[in-house]
Amino acid sequence: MTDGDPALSSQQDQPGVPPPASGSEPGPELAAGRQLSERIARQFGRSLHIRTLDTGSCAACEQEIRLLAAPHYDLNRLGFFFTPAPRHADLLMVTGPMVRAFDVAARKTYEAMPGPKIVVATGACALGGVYQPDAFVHGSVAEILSVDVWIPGCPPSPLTLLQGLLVAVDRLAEKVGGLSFAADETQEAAQ
Amino acid sequence: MTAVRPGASGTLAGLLGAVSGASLSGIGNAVAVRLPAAELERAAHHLTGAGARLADLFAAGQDPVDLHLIWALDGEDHYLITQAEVTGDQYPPLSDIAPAAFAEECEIYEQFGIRPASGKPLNRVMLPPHAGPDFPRLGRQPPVPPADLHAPHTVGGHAFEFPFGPVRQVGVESLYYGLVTSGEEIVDLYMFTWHKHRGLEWRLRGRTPREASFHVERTEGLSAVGVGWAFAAAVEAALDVTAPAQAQRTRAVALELERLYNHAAATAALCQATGLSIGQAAAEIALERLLRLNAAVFGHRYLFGVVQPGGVRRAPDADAVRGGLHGAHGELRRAADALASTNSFLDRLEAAGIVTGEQARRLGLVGPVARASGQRIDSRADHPAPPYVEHRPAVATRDRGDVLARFQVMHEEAAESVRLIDDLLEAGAGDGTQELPAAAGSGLGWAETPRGEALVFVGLDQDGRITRARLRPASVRNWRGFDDACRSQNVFTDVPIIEASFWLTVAGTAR
Amino acid sequence: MALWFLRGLRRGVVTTGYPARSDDSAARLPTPPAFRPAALDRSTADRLVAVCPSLALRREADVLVFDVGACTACGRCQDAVPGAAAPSGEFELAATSRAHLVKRIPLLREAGT
Amino acid sequence: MSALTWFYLAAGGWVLAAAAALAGRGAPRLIHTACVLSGLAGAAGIAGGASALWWGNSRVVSAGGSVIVGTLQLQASSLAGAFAALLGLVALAIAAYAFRYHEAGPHTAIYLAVFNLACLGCLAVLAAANVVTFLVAWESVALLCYLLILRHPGRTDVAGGAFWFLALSETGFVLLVAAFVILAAKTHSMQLDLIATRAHLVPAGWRDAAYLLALTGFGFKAGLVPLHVWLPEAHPVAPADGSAFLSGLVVNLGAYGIALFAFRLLPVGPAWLGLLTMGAGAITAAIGILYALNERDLKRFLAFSTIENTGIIVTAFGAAMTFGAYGQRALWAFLLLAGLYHVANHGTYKTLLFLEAGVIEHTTGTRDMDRLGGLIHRLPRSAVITLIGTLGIAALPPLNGFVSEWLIFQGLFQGFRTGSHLVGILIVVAAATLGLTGGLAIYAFVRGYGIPFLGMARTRQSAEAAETGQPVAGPGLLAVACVALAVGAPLVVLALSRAVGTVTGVTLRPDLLPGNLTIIPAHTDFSAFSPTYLTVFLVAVTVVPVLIYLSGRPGADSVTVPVWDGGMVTFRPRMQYSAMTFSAPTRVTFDALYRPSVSMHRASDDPAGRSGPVHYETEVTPVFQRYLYTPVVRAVEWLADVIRPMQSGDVNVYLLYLFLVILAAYLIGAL
Repeated sequence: MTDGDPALSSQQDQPGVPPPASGSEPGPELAAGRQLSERIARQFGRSLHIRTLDTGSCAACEQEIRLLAAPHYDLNRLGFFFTPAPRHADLLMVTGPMVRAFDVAARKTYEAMPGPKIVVATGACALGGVYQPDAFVHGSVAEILSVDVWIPGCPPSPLTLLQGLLVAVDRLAEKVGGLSFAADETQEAAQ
Repeated sequence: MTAVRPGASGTLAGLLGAVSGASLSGIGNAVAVRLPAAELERAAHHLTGAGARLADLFAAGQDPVDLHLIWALDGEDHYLITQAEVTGDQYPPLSDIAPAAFAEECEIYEQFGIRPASGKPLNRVMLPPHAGPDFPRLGRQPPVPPADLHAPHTVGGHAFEFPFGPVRQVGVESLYYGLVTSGEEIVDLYMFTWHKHRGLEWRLRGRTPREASFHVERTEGLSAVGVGWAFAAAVEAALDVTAPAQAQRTRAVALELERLYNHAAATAALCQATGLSIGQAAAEIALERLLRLNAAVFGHRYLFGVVQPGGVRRAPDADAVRGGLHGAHGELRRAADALASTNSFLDRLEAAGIVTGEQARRLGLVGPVARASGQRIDSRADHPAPPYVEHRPAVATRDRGDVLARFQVMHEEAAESVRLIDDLLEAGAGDGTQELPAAAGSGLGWAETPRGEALVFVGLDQDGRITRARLRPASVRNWRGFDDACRSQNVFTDVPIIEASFWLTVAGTAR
Repeated sequence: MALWFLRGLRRGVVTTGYPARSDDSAARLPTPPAFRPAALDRSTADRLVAVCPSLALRREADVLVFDVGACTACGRCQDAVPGAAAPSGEFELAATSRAHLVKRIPLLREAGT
Repeated sequence: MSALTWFYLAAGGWVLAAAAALAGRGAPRLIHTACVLSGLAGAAGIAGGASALWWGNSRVVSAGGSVIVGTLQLQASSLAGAFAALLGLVALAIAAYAFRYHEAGPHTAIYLAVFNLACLGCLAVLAAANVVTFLVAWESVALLCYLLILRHPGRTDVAGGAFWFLALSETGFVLLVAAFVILAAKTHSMQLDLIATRAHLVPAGWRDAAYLLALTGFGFKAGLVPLHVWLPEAHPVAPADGSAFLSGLVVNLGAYGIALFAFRLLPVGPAWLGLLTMGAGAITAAIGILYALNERDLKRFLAFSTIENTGIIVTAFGAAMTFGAYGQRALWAFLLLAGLYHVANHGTYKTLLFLEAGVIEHTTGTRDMDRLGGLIHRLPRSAVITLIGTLGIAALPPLNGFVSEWLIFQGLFQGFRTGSHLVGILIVVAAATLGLTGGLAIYAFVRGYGIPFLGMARTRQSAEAAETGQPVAGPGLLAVACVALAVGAPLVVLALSRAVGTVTGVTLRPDLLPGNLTIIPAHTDFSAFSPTYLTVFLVAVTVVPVLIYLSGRPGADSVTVPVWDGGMVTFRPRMQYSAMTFSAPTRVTFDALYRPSVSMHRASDDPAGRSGPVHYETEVTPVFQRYLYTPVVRAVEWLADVIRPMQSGDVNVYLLYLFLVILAAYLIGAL
């Protein structure tokens, strides 16, 4: 599986993409996400600033995000930088199931960022995995913010996060769209 | 875990002599004394006098509400639960006797609507301001909404409030604190965390223990094993199940690995707070190696899904441990030694964020924070559950109570953890799980997480579903020492250092 | 600081080559399961759905809907029905569309009807 | 018309104004008339001062008199010209301010009468040509100012503040009498001109003694540390225009006195006198600004900054004397010029600031900075005017304070031209002290302007403050003057150089002003600048980019979002820097001087008490009151107790005292 392979990236809009499980529509959002990330890649080149937002995570995602800056992963070499000020941020990494008590802060943070901006839902909670929607949580970041990139994992490992960031700026082809997660098909492909 | 012989406890005998109308029972592995509510105050006086530590206070049920006070008899190897049924909406003021109980009094007020008889205002600690009558609670809505925390107003002009958060540095949890400063030193500090409250205790009701463990270990992701073990132990105590010995050793291996990576992470955070980025890099290399070791040994960097009620789901890969543990810990130790000889680093740590032993005792602090203040509290040693009965840890303590003391305690503990892991693997750690009967019962479980003693109380109904699960990670206790630490003659650039040295999570206290 | 400088020189470079080269530490990561349709009928699918703690599995008629985004790679499904699923080894899971994370896996007919 | 004629006009105007005010018993119309007259008199004062500057000393006019009392002798001297012009300006501004500031009424009538007479007194001091006239005028000014401060005798602390003023100026007066008596006795003349021409007759010891007495005596009025304590006590309790008059003029009379002795009466003394004066000035400047930094009361804050400015002026004079002693006549004259320039500037912006402080107190009911805030939205006109004054006093270009302080520095940097290394070093040290003072002054006035005017209102009064008929003309005039004194610097320097020429006999003009708008201070090969061009340049630098920004940019693609507040909080007034917290770092750095004391207690230390109130206060020790004046006061009281027995009340005893005194005097005369 070589990264950035155009063949793979072409696979992702294969025919027969099923309707999504959660409430978010694929087509327009997908297109918007693509355009946006192209604009980002064009406008920010190799310097993109990241602000994180914890909406009720269990602190594991935060630890993994902190490790992105650690020597083993060193996201600065790829032109990503952390910035505490949303005013300077181009990308918002949202973790946690979006606690309802946090709506105000989440919206404020998003509004405080200058456009164009990307929202990256990070971790299973943020994607609607761990918590059902109820009086405490929305259950998914998409309920409050329009998400451009989704990074699964509980918690997503720094490598997954890196790939997610590169997908976000469209420097690494999205791959999961082409996968089926049905084992023996891949075995046949292998033989 | 073996049930404790009631009569064995001098304190307990004294209590039974001191109060009237007490009835004795055993809740799993702990001793439970049921009292009339009127006797509660006298009992609390007696127990605090006898040196018992009020480890937790919570309520369960509805009309009448059943108060549970969990006392740690650290000298006598066991926990004591005093229960009292509260009819009406008031109960004796316990935080006047044991100040540590105040936060729990506030929480009980929010969740059950009953309050201590003292007229003191109760603060908002858990539920968000918009929590209305139909907001899910464990009990009844309080008649009057709790008071919002705010800065003192009598400092007119001589100090000002520095609002900070909840959205603050990158890669840290959301936390709001209001810092009242005179421009240099910290006059006062208050915080709120309700914006992270996920209602976990409410969520767990009606689940089977196995289902629940999934959310329990996500209460505080950085102590998934510790809280998960405490929960599993509580369930096992409730159902009188004993996990296989090799599974218990597996739990301990996981717990000590967790301690290792947490202390490495705390070291990295300390370096970041002191602006020593090269030291941070060194500590983070060690941290990453430890996390990869976790992944190699248990298949998860944060050891999720290792512990489950009745046993463990995974066996450690002993070769991976032997292959990686000493290298990774050596990395950490070298980083710590280098830091210990870097003056620009030590100068920031020394005499910063001092918590006196007295404060630690009164506020009921636990874990490295308490141990750095001369409190010799470690539930692995004080309340040994297998495998710690035969694998006793040496407890590291310091007396100065400052950030440097915490730093040293953490690294002594890390070395001790490595020793324990070797012994445990020597004794043989494997997987294995007891089936859980679907039966009623209630039990208390505990484990020494990297942040300190975590307590879980579980009540099950006859078909084995949870009626009340009380989760009390160490963060719940230690945050209440944070403002005192910050106020002790610090300038406000010390706050990040102190926060790093406490190494708590908001998720754990907001749960 | 000289001490740190020397330590750094001795320590050398640890930074991963990813994304230019693949990183072998990825092999140890927990990854979402890949299911074997050959071993899946309705009943097994229902057992899988029942055991999944994180809302990642759902059955629609003869299709097992697997939401990779919601999956926490906890491995409960693999424990519950041995042989039905195995770790996929995929860690590059980020998607620009939620829909791309939702997989539909056809079930065997005979068991159900 | 000659300068003296202008002075007569001004005097007449002030007398009439006083009469008008009293005549109407405070009827609004007559108050109005009085103010107009007083303003006209001020204008005349300006004209007189200017012409005195330009045309030099006038002849001496004598009137009446007797052998015992001496005669009334007047002269428009060019040294006094600068001060007279300043007096005119201050009087004019205050006249434009007063009739809006004071509500009409009998008290106001008396107050205005006293004020106008005080102006007259000051003019008399400046025009006095002989010792008796000078001393009488001086004393009357002191008494009239005492009455000015007592405008609202009922209020707390007023009597105390007024008494501080009176007590210290009387002490000073005694020393002045002594100084003048020495000179008169040694030169056998009461006339200042003759004293000046015969100064060489005074033996060195007596001359130095006379100068030191004068320095101390005038120092009380000018506010030299440690003689300064009356300023922070008297200014807050006086009405706004009263305190403006005190700081803008009366304090500067002290500087005039020092200049009179140092440059006119006793031209060139030994170097150590100059160094002493310079040191006193430098210390005064530093300590003044340091105390200003920890004041919350606007007017006390301004009073301390007055002390600082006095220090700067006196430093310039002292350095001038030193250079004079070393024969550097050009620098001698030049630093006098720079000092006079700073006198004019300080008088202008300090008057402005006190008048605006009055407006703030009037509209918000408080002088406490920590109860103000956000006034820029409520009082835009005051905000603009005060900003001009603040920029001036913080010595930021392109305003007037910068020009004069720059000139003073240019003079001090020439320290190496004195033969002695030690003296050169001392002068540079003084320059360094002034540098520190300048930096702290910027700090202090960022605070002094930012806390009341910027941010959010801290109290309801300041939130609801409104501009309804507050006086603008007076402060506005002074703001214009501030700008004029900066932009027109070459002209001012030209005029002052003529005056200095008459005083010192050194002609600076060709060196000083080669071009029309450029100034080359002190030495042609050292440095040069042009305040006028600088102003034009700075204005262009600030305005042009704004214009480019506004013109070149389509408005569409910028969005406005709320201030980033960390997510959840709503900002409250208590979440902004206050006056005391803003200056906290200085209390840490200079704690040896401040000896700050912190008092703090919490409702309870229980977790339950956490959200309870915390009482926290930090105070600065008033070192001079506590360690210098309190002992003195005690000593005086003790002395009074000791000599009380003499006051038996028996007439015969008193006759005996008289006899003994006459006997003693006779014997002394006979010896």
